[in-house]
Amino acid sequence: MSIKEVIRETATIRFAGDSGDGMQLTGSQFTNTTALAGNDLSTLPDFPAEIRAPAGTVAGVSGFQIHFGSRAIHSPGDMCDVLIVMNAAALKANIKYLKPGGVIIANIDGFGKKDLNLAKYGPEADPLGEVGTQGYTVIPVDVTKLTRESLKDSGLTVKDIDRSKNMFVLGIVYWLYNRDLEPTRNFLRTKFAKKPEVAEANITALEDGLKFAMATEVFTERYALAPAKIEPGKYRNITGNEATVIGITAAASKSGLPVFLGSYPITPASDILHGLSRMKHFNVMTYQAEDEIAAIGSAIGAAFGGSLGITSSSGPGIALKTEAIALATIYELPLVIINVQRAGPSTGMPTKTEQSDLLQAVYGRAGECPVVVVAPQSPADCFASIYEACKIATQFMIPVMFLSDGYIANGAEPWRYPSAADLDDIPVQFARSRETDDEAFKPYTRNENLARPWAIPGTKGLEHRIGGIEKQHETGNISYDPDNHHFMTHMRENKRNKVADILPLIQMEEGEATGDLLVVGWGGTFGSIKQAVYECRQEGLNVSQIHLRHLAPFPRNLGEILGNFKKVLVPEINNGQLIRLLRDQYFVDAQGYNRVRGVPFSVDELKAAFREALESL
Amino acid sequence: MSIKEVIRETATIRFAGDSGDGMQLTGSQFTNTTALAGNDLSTLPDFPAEIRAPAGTVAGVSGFQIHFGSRAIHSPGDMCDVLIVMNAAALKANIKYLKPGGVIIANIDGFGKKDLNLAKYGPEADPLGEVGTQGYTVIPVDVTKLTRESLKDSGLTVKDIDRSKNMFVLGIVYWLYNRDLEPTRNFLRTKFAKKPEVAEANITALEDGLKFAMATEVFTERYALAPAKIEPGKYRNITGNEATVIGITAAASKSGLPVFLGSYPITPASDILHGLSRMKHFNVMTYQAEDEIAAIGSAIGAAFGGSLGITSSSGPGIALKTEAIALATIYELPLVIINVQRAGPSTGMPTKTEQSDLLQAVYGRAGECPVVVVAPQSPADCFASIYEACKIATQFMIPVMFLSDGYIANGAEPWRYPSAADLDDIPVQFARSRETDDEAFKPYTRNENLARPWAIPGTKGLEHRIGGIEKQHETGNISYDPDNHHFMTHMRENKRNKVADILPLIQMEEGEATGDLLVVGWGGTFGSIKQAVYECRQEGLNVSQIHLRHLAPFPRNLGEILGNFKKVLVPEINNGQLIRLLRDQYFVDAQGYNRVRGVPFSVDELKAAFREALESL
Amino acid sequence: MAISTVSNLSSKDFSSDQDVRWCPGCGDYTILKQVQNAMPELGIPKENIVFVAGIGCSSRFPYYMNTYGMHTIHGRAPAFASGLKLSRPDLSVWIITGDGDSLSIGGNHLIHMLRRNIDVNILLFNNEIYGLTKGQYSPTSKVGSVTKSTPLGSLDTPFNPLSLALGANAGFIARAMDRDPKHLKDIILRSEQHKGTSLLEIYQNCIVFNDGAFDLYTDKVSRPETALYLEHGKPLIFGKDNTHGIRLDGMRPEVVELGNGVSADDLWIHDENDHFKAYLLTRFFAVGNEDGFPRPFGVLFEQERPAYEQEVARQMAYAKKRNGDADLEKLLSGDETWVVV
Amino acid sequence: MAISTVSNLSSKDFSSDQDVRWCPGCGDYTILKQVQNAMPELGIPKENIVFVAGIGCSSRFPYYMNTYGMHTIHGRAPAFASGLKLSRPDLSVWIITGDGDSLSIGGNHLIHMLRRNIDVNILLFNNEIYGLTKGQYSPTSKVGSVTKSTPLGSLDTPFNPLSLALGANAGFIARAMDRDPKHLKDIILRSEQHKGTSLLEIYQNCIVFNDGAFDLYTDKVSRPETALYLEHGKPLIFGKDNTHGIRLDGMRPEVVELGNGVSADDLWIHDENDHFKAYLLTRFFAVGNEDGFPRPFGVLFEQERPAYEQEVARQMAYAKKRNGDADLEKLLSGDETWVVV
Ligand SMILES: Cc1ncc(C[n+]2csc(CCOP(=O)(O)OP(=O)(O)O)c2C)c(N)n1
Ligand SMILES: Cc1ncc(C[n+]2csc(CCOP(=O)(O)OP(=O)(O)O)c2C)c(N)n1
Ligand code: SF4
Ligand code: SF4
Ligand SMILES: [Mg+2]
Ligand SMILES: [Mg+2]
Repeated sequence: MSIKEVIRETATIRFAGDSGDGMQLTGSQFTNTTALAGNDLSTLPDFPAEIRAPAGTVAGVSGFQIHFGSRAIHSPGDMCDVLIVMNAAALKANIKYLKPGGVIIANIDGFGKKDLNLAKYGPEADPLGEVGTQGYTVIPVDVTKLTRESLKDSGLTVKDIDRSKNMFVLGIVYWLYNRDLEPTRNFLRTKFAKKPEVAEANITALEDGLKFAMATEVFTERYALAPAKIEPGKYRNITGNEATVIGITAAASKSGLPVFLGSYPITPASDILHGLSRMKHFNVMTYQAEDEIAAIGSAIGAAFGGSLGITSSSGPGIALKTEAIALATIYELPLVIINVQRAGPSTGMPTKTEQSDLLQAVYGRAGECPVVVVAPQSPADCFASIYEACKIATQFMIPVMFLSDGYIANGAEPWRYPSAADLDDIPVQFARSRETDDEAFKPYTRNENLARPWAIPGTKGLEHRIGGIEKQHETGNISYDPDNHHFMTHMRENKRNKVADILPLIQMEEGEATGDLLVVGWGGTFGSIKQAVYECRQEGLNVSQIHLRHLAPFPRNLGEILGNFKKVLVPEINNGQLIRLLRDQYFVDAQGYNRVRGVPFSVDELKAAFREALESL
Repeated sequence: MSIKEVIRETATIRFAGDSGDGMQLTGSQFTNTTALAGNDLSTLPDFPAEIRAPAGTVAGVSGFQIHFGSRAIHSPGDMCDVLIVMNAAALKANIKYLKPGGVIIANIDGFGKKDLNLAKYGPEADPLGEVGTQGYTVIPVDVTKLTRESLKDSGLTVKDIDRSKNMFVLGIVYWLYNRDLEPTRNFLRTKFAKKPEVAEANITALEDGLKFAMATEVFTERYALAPAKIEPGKYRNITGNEATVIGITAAASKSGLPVFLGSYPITPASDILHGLSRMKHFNVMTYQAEDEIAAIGSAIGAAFGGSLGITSSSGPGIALKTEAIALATIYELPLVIINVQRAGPSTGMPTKTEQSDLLQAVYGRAGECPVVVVAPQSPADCFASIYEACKIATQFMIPVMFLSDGYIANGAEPWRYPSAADLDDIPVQFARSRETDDEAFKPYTRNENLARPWAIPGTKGLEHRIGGIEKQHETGNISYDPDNHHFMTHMRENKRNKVADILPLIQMEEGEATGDLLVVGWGGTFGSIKQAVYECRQEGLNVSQIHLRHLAPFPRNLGEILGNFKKVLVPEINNGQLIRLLRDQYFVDAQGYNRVRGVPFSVDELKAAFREALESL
Repeated sequence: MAISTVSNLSSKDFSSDQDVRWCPGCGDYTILKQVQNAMPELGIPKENIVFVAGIGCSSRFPYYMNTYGMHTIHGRAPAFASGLKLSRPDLSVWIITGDGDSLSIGGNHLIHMLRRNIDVNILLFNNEIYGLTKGQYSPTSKVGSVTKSTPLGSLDTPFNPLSLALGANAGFIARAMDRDPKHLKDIILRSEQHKGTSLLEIYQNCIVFNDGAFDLYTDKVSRPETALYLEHGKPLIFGKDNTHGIRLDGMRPEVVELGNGVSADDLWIHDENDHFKAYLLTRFFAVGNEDGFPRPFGVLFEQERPAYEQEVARQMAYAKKRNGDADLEKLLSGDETWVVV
Repeated sequence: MAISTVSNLSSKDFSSDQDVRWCPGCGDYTILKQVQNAMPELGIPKENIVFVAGIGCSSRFPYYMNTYGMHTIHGRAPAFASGLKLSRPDLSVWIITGDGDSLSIGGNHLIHMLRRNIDVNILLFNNEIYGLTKGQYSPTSKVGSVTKSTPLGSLDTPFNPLSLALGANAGFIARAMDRDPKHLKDIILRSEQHKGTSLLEIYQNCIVFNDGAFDLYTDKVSRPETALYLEHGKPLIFGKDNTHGIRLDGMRPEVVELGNGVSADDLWIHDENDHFKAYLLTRFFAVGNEDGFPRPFGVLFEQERPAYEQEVARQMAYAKKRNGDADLEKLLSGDETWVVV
């Protein structure tokens, strides 16, 4: 039987297995290889909430989905073409993500009586047989046996051999999608540099997996995807949290400022602490404080001392920072607050994503307390956005809230990384020392940005005191004067709003600048919205898209663009938050599309929503 | 020279002196006596920010203003007719509040060289002479000398005698406004029950003050005010914080629930803690926790145990409660959070008032976290509003945020107090115990209010666990199911919104239900807005007023009323907060009138704003 | 309210219907088991028991107990428990907390609870790591710990939790470990018997992020040399075959070998009620016992002191008696009123 | 950056142009004066000094110092000071805090700072009351305190701040009082000399809400009998005419009268470096000295231990050396890249 080579424009595959099965590593290897093959791609890891739920249970299943193709890819794909399952629980948890007629590659060793019980199928069930009758193609492979066979001469223990099962499976999938083994070989040799026998065993398993797929006739077709037309440049893969770490480090480098991160671990923000703790040679200091209040306090203290002060957290931790954010606002010191949003309220669903902290970011403090709010739109975009956040904070002496989310933070995508020279300058000038007979220093005078001077201890003649009590214009002395309070309240508001002066005008993401339906998104929904708008436009629908990175203040031309459309639709993974800001500020009768399910939008549901919006015109 | 009796419809007087001069007591005595005389009235205490700033300085001046009359009075008056000053600093700080041509009664003993210096007039200045040339009538009285004279036979030390100066002054003012001395005599006898000689000395000083005013010819007229047409009933004077304390205690009594207040001191909310700590015999327990987080945590713990859980704070302290408020929201336990707003952001101006925590109350938590928001409109209204807040919390198993403010909290007004029998019932029914063979208890089933059962420890068969992780509909078990999360997010939102079903429809406060200009206010601005609208309507302007007590959810008919006017104006002591909610939810192009000066609106500025709004129609 | 018949409850009755979700091999399992074993012996109906926890792996504990339970927020369990116990002194209230939960973010609530002496039982699961957030160092991690957030090793001196507790005027402190279940259960029962806040630190192995942190004490071979089991009124003896003891020379403890003229009579006799001696015991704390002193397990200190909630109740009762019947009408009217007709 | 000529600074140079706004007679005035007096002796240019405070009457302190200053939020001064000192070890950082600020809301930051041992100087103004919020009890108020929030008397056992600090592994603890200004200044200077966190508790009279709380110690007549001034290497002697001393019988301290065969040689010799003896001293804490022991003033304990910020700096330097020059290009590209043409 000969094997058909089928050309595909896009493909989506999903690896699923027990937390101990190494599915995240398998997925990221497939991702790297695919990127090197020139496809565009988008990924979605899907972790279990427990550290290590009992092996074999549905709670312990870990998944990784990748959508790749020869055209631009913006979302990790709603449903997959191929589902790889390492055990019964993985099938149970993931069959809902498989397209009708899709292919299941199943490790049959994970479908024993015990596995079926753990997955709560019941010992007599035959789930693979059953899905086979539902139009799916099931390809059973006894991965354990085959891997052991493949590595019987490796000299490794059975336990160690079994750890290579994921590479055997990866070999199969590499064959199916015509991928090159070399990148993974290199990766394994680096990763196991100190244990070459383990590296070689993994490579053997990988190769034997590929050979197995080639030699046996279980597959009737294999797939080829041409490279995508991708903007030329140098690329790497990156997750949102990694990009955030690198963006901060780059801002430190370019501004010449030391970075001080005060943080307290919390999912899904912890990796920013972990990543920055490895950047000490870039003059980045990290401090794991006793709680989030101490974390932000330390960052503000360091900012007073002349560092770029950063603090990172998520939902419950951000709540605790509220009081100090207000202090930083009235201090008028630079500060970047990173909020990697997760599904709330309260502990909520900590490993799931959501966009429901926007109104908190904009309004959630006592008193009139304006901060800048910036949100990245994708994993790679975290780099540019956080870099910009650092720049705004220092140029305007203002706290900037950076609203990432769980999906972006853990998701990965190819990043056309810049060279250091291409990065914007971040010029920082501390206030200069004074002699005794100079005029007294006034810490609350302002420059053209309405920013006050950054006067750091150690500078002679600038001795001054800052505090949370209302301060007199210019002198900064305590003042209870009613008119001064009114004046300063507006000053802080105006300064925040003045940031818009240096923000780029908003550009159309898809479609014309005027028309029937404008879709307005922000943050991590970018990919799915873009994909959906793109597909709708392919179908001839009059839909345009803009995507907001700047949420407070908004770009100067936002109102104008909103006014150019018959209808404005705002999809958000919350109960409607950006939409409230738009309705209030631009008095536009925007409609929302809101689902709060802890997971990204599917492209299909968005397309349906756009169609419906157009129909009701 | 004979003395003219002039009939006045309203009058405003202001007592001002050093913090040690007893001006608050003097003011409150004048208030009580005036209330007993049947006038309507409104008061404004004006404390210094420091505990006890150096005597004689402007920072140490303490003031008390009262506006009273024979017609309805809603605001403490913008400017006063008579200003009583005990020293130079008091004159300096308060002359701006005196109407052109107004009367100054000055204790000339407080205008010595030292006083002039402390007040920063300079030792050679003659401020009394100066204001005399500016059209004011200055009545210099050597209060110290006269009081010492009056009490020379009292047997008291000079120091003690000097403490009665304020009573001497009060006697003068009582004569001027024809007030009865008896209530103050009674008050003094009760207050100094254990030191009758002090009581009698004060009474003598009071009487001699009156005699002095009568005998000397310094005044050419005195004033008479007829009793106001006030709703018949039994009245008392009350401050906002006192009314809050009594409202909570009454709710405990009527519901049969014990109250548990977890609190941490903070200005201007501390008096609620102080007041409730004196209500132990009403089954009210107060707990001064180590911080605001512990305070709200303890209140939620007590609510789980079946108490009416309350927590009280202001700006910085409310920030710290955010995380726990979210927990209470997902727990779905009853909780009342009292926020006595003060001028912000951060420490701000702690003794000054502001309305800038509304958006925080509505939106200021991570995740979709809907709570109920209720705001009292005046000191006495704190009673009914907090009582209602307690009722909503228990009937809907939901946190209710009670937004008082510094002005209401410390301000006093006459209150037509209800009798216990007139109060609404607050029926509370805990879930009933079950036997082993009953169906398993499901803590997240719901009644017609969408409220879940209140199942308290100690009840057999209801053992269950609650937590901050998303919970399955009905069972309350941990659930990471996307659709369940969407469902529960909406369930919590719907429940909050369902509170509107039991809220009264909003009534017109002034004017017709349709017309040119509708003024919409909330909270502590009620009095000045009402006065201003009333006066504008007297002038024939087409202005109506509504005032919102319920801010989340809004009353059901709010949208309809807003739609009936050509223009909607929203005055707030913030940068525009209620207005954002109205624009968003009702898509009404409302305009704001915003001043953030830490002080109540003046009636005059509001009238000007209304006129301007009408002119621009 | 019906009263359960308590006597016939078994350990299984305290197990809820929820799947236990800790890593296989986690020390939390043994602790759960011993708590469930201890419960029937308390003689308390299960509806009168409440477990309150913060956030962390350990803090999932309440879900697995078939009692009332609150899974609260990180570090704040003592706050919730305080309000609950003050308002409901009839309940048996337990706090479950981790080393991060109780000593990092929650340190203040812990010390305030200890000084107030509210009658709740705190079980502090110390695994010297943040488990739930996947392996950052905690305030009890040893200096030099290489963790996710300290790639070059941690630098802060860890807390000595029991010293801290004594400094905060704790009325009951004890230590146990996951791998000596019988002793653990005994000490759990002792904690419950104490009226006032009891703090029981339990060494708990996190098999994933800090495996073996307490092997020195939990390993059956090394244990006799490294662990000192305390008993009130008994001399401090340890070592395989009880060969060693601890003697006090003035205020200075020293390890001595028994025999050769040194007998048990010469040794330090454990006195649970001696605050200073207990403080000394808490200082037997060297990493790896490098100063030669074994690590004490059991009850280090117990002091009789009125429980806070009892004092509060007394004050409430006094106020009720003093003020007579609570008269709502009188409260509403206050002292000075007037009538408008 | 220009270096001030430090030598010719006077106390007045440290006084800012802001009006001091405490109640007349408040103990805060004397403390301010002594801090201003001590400053010139430190030999530190005033631009290198930062005062960091929380919220409270005492916490207004930084406004009155002509140095850099931060008035932060309630209880959190240690957090701000930690970030400042870690990132700027060249600065001399001082924390000013009240008993409510540091021990109620801020207790956790205090104990964490002490265990980490960051080199800042903490001056804890203990007036056993909340001053700024007008008179509620604080965690150091004596049991039974009748205050605005405890009309029938407070019920909680107060903290013993210095015991708590030792339990938290503090490296320097000391006590002084507002009304012995010379001694106060000496101890301020000692605190500054200590490398690592120093905690100096200062008894401070709040004339408005808790007048006379420390009269027993500050009254010149009673002081000799009630206050024990500690000096390293010197015997513990007190009493008018130095008639009394403290002797150690094993671990039990006892008050003895000198003479009749008891001489200074028999007494407890103060050893600042002895943790356990220092702990004993912190327990001389009975209300009104009712147990007969005088209240110790001076330095109770000092321990040499690396300051945290120095360790952090060392680790930073090590990483910089180990990783060579920080290469931003390399960081941007990472290890695996591909080129699209
Ligand atoms: C306010 C807040 N900050 C941070 C977190 C994240 N978090 C959850 S548990 C935990 C620490 C867990 O450590 P520990 O208390 O020792 O418990 P363990 O998991 O080791 O049992 C952290 C930092 C949170 N849930 N809430
Ligand atoms: C978060 C927060 N909670 C409460 C307050 C109110 N508050 C200000 S100072 C203070 C206590 C002051 O007591 P202490 O620290 O002993 O200082 P003192 O005034 O006695 O010097 C309180 C409760 C606040 N400012 N911020
Ligand atoms: S991570 Fe550690 S503490 Fe948490 S469940 Fe797993 S083994 Fe236990
Ligand atoms: S209230 Fe007390 S502590 Fe505060 S300034 Fe006045 S006397 Fe000093
Ligand atoms: Mg732990
Ligand atoms: Mg104090």
